Amino acid sequence: MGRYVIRRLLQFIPTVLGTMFLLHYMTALAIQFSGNPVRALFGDRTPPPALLQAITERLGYGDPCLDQRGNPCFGLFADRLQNIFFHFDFGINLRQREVTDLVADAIPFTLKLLVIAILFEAVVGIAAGVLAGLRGGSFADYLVKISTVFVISVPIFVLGVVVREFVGVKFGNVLRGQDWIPDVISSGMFSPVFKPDYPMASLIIPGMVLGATSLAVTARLTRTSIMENIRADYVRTARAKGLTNKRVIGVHTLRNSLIPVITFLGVDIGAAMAGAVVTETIFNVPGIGRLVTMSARTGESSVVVGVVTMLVLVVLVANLLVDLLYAVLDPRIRYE
Amino acid sequence: MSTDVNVKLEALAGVDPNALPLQVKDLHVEFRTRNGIAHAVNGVSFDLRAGETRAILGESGCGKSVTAQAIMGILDSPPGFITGGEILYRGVDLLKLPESERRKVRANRIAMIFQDALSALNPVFTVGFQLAELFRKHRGMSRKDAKVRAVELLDLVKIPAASQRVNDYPHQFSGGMRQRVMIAMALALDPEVLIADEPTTALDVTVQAQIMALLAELQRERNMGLVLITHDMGVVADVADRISVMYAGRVIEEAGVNDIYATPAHPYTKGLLESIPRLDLKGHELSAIKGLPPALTNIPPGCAFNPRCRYAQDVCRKDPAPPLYQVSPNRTAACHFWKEVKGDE
Amino acid sequence: MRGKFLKVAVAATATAMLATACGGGGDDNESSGQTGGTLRVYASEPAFLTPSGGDDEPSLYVIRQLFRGLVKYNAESSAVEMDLAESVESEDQKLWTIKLKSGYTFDNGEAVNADAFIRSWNFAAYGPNAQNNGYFMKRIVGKDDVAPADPDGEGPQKAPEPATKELSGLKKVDDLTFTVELDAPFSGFPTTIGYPGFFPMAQACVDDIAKCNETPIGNGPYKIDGSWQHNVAINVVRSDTWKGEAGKPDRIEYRIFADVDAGYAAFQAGELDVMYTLPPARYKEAKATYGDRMYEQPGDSFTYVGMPIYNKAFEDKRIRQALSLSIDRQSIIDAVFDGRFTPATGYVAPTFEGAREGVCKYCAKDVEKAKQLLAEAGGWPAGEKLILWANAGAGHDQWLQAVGDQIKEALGIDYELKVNLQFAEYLETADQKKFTGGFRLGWGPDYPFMETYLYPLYGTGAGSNNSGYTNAEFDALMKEGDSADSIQAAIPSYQKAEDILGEDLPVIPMWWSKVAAVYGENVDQFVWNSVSDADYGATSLKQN
Amino acid sequence: MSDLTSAGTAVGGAPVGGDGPSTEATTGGEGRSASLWADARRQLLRDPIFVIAFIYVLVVGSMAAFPKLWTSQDPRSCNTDRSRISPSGEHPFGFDILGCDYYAHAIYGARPSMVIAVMATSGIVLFGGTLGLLAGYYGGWVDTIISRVMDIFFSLPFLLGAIVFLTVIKRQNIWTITGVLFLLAWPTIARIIRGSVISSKDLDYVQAAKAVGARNSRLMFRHILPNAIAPMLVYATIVLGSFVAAEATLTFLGVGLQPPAQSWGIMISTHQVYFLEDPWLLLFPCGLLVGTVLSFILMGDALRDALDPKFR
Repeated sequence: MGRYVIRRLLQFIPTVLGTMFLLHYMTALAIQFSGNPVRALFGDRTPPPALLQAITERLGYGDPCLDQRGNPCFGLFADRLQNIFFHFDFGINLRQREVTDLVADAIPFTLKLLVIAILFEAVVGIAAGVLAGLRGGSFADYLVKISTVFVISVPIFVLGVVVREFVGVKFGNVLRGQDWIPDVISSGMFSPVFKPDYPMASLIIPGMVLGATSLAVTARLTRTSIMENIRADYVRTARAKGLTNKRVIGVHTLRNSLIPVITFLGVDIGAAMAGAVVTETIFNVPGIGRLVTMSARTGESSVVVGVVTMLVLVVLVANLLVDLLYAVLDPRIRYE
Repeated sequence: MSTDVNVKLEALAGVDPNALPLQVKDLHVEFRTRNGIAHAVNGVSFDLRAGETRAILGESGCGKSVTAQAIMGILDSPPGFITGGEILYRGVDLLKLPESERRKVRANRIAMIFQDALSALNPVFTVGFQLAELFRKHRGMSRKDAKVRAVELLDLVKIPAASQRVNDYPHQFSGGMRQRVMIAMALALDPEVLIADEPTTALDVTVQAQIMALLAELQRERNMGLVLITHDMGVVADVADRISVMYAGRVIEEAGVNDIYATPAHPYTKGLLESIPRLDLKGHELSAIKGLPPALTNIPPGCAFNPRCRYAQDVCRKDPAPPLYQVSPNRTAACHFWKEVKGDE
Repeated sequence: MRGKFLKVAVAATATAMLATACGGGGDDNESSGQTGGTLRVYASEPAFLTPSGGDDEPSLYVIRQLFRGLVKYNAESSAVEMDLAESVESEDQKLWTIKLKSGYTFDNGEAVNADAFIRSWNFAAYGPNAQNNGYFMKRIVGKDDVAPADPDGEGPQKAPEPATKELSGLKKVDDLTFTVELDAPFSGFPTTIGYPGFFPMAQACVDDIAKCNETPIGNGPYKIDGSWQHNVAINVVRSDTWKGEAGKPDRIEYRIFADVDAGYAAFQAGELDVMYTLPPARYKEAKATYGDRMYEQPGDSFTYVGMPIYNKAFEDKRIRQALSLSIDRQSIIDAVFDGRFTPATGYVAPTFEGAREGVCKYCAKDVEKAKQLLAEAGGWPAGEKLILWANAGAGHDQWLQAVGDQIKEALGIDYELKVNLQFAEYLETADQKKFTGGFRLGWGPDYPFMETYLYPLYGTGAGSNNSGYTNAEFDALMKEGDSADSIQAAIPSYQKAEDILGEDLPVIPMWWSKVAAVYGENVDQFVWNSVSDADYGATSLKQN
Repeated sequence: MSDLTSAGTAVGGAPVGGDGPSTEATTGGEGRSASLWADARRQLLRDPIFVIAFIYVLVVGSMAAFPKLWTSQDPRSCNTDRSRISPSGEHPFGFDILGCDYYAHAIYGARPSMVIAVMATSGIVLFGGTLGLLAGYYGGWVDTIISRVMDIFFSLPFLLGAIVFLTVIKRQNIWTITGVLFLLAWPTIARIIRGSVISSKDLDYVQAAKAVGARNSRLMFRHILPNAIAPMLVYATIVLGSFVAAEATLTFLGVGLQPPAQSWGIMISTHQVYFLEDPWLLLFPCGLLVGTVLSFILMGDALRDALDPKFR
């Protein structure tokens, strides 16, 4: 186990550096090819050059290598690594706020949203998957199969907007008209958008929308995994041991079947963060995803890259943890 | 072994201690698949006495494993369904028992060993857990006590350093050791009948012999009935008392081991024996049986073996299939021409 | 368009926002409104909450309640009224003397005196401070010394270190009096200083600008409650240090949205009292649903299709006239914008003093005349496509496509859209005059004075003259207006200058924005200032 | 041969797998895969879901390839006076906000969606497949390098990565979007191939072929690849669907295709705001899109069931 962890950690380092270089190079290319993003700040007014210059310097876009198309700017990259690892500095946005501050403001909301989403997809997804997997070919199986495929194929932004308008506004307004319904339900949970007064309740529906696609994947994965494992020899052994059906399924089948599911859920943290880009924009959740969308729309590549770099680090760490968890769950991995 | 292993939970209603530990009567199993109904077992019958070893011999797909699974009540259902017959444990028809009662028979009274111990053991639990589970769930022992018993069991099947290995995972054992774990698991609750489904197929020849010897030894000690399912005639010759040869879901010959080897009464049995390579016949071509066994969804009318049979006549190609002819007081064969086959040599 | 992401044309122009941003609240109109309560309003994330930094609409909406300046604008007439200033006077329109009222203080107790203004303006102007509103100090003497020009544009050489930190044109006379010297006479100066860029700043604020940005030290009717909750909310409460007319609500909550559709959903759910804007696609529905609770008024954001006069194909004004004559503005407005714009027939917002209808003689669809003019000009080069430019991702492509379709139908000139440049790059293309065809841009006023629509866009060499238009007569008329004795006296000159544009069409005017705001049932009186937009401090809530 | 020991006394066929009634005789790689494919084809053609999905994809494919087959209208012929007119017999999808025929728009909109999906998928199959094959087959440092590069791209969550790349590239057309999808999705397929190559390279028949001196390329392409193709095919089919959806999502986020290009994504994101007033503007493109994605996923499911005997 120890050696496995060490090997995995060693692999982690080049991945992190590689990913960061990739992102760095993308920004450099962006500036080299499409010009100084600071200019956009001034819109239709042409700014005095001195002012433009001052802000450019301040944002670190002044390096001459940024004028040479295709130059990978290794010097800048080294500076950037230094900034990140020694000063925890991920850069600043065009309004001169630290990206770390931006993220620090945003992350609690995204985390809450993620927890809701992952809980939702894990609980409902696994339950649906187990139900379908145990009764392959039954009505429940068919229902799960079709509904999950359907959820997967509807673009999340369409789903989100439809939910906001129909559940949040239309249905919510009906609820808000009823006095007997507590506020936390009617104007909290069924608020069409995130509401600072009900920071948790008003995230439930956005979280469910965020988790919907992955829920479908989780359910399908669980279903397949259960169907595979239920026919496994060791499950037959467990039956032959005279164990109760509950134990055969609950201990011997589920434990094995859930290994890929848990792995997926772990990896899905990254995907869910990405999905938050859409969900948070639609439901006005002031999290990371909305930050990325807003920055992308204004072309603030400095923020996009800074935030994504940070997220990628999170994802990489999450992947690492998932791998280690995987090793804990599946002893066969540990000793390879 | 400690004494309390023999304490059965509670008596099964209707158990007749004098009846045979296992009797299978006219068992029928079919699989309902997308490609049609596969008749996997078509009227299999046999008896098993205490301390006796019965071999069920046949090629892959002849229904021998399905028979074993049906006895254990662990058929995958769907698609597998038992459509007829009786499986009697000491006179009680297991097929009529509710699942909760049936469950208590498993491992307690009838246990099973599987072919591939690597896949038959749960890869994510230690062997200790998997052994101890039996004691915990069937005997209500504490984790600690159960663990002690697990170690004892590993000792019993001659696994060295049992107290350490009890915490290992199945993949950390060699093939032979794994099979010993399987045996330990099967014997844990001191069953009266042990079904061994190709217990040595996946093992090296030397290991095969050790395992078979171990099985035989344990069987003798406990006076257990052993149903040995195999396609390996060599193994059978060494350990079996009686043999049922299966083909396409039917028992086509049933006899004592010596009778079969000396004078097979069915062309299929005969073909099997002739396909064993022998040192004294080195250089001769093995006379394997021509053709392939029939698809179970499409068993030919009459004798299922007729397309491959050198004795086949028109009568063999028509229904009904040949009945089991009484060849001698203690043996039967399902061939119209058993006399010719037997006397042919 | 910082902070606000409408998918329509007008909202995506940076100055369209900043534009309307020039003043204090106009709560002078006789208001019978009740005081008290919490007003919850739709907002976008501001860029800065300091007067020297905030130049975008979301910032200004907050800054205007936290700070007050020398002058304010009348809610209805846009006329300049004194606020903190006692008087703003000049003999020659070049050297202005400003006298302050006494007794005003910042939230932290510092006095609002001559120093507070000089400090604030110097801070904004000083190049290395990189304050967005430094731009507005451009007319003051000494600007080049505090923010020297970069010798090679944006090149590798750094701009030289400024020689001084203070504008030489600002002089303190006594505690409550200071003078401002301009580079050139400018009769409109008093109209400009109601813009938040000219608001005062406390010493404590300048000392720690980052902190002041999070927790502003204001001098206005409201003060911040807690600090700026980025991307979530900004809450302000009535300030007890404010000596002027108090705000109506006890508390104003700015709830920050990234997406106007999401904001509208919240409004529909009763979570907001005021939305100063609407998602374009919901206009009709909102009008039907909220009817009398919808406030509509002509706006002052200008959308145009610029003509690259520096390109040979567009040199002849008859070509430009022909193109303009092919467009049915109202039809596009109805189709794409649900009728939310007013077709433009001139170059100055209809709400501005001095604006006239029909200045542009070529702004109504007339296919015959268009064909004739095109023929006179020698026709369009055969086989060439008319290229139409817009920045990406802001929804301009739709109406531009409609413009193209109409030109194609009228003149038989096929078109091609170039809409894949992001805003930064697009603006750079504009600065470098590299457009190869008509280009979409917008403009909003910096101050309520018609000059703001004229010189910056069409003056020879002016900063935002993206067409490369040059007309000596126009320049002369502008100068004449600038040095007129008063705001009123300047108007006739400016009108003559506008007439020249109406004939030359350096840009094809498209339309003016229309304000459409909705407010909730519990709003008693909603106040919209024609210069500084929704005035939350003057908006009252029903009290039971 | 190698399994003489156990075959020594064996009866008939090789004792592989359980004794289940459906066990087929296994006879080496090529023979097995040939019968697997034939079998799969037979099963697929009998599966109504697969057939319907397949026909749907064919229909959409023909829209993309030959739009003129489906409509004679020019999607670029627009008149703002006809803005948002409801569907009628002559114009079954009505008109969009610019007064362009919506049906023609939808037909022509199939092309970019499909082209992006098909090109990106072929790209990842070829590139990801090759790298996966190399990594799995050679192992060692080749595997290490390829795996680390895979990790790098893998660590970028799909949407975030796409947003970053497209924000930064600032050119949003079919090629860049295809490129971005390709860049972010190839590692998955490489992993799948790598996994199945590793598991099949130890199979007896491969070892046997190696023992008789087969060249590396022959081993890879004749013996190992056929085994890996089934999972790859399944994944590729599903990925086709998800790429069609990805185009629309990127467009919604403002980093996808830009008008006046025509695509379903543009239709959806332009008109989603009108869905309360004129729902058909959203329903038609959405229906087409969802149908396509659904078809690809269902086809992938059916393929997997057909190719994986476990699910028979």
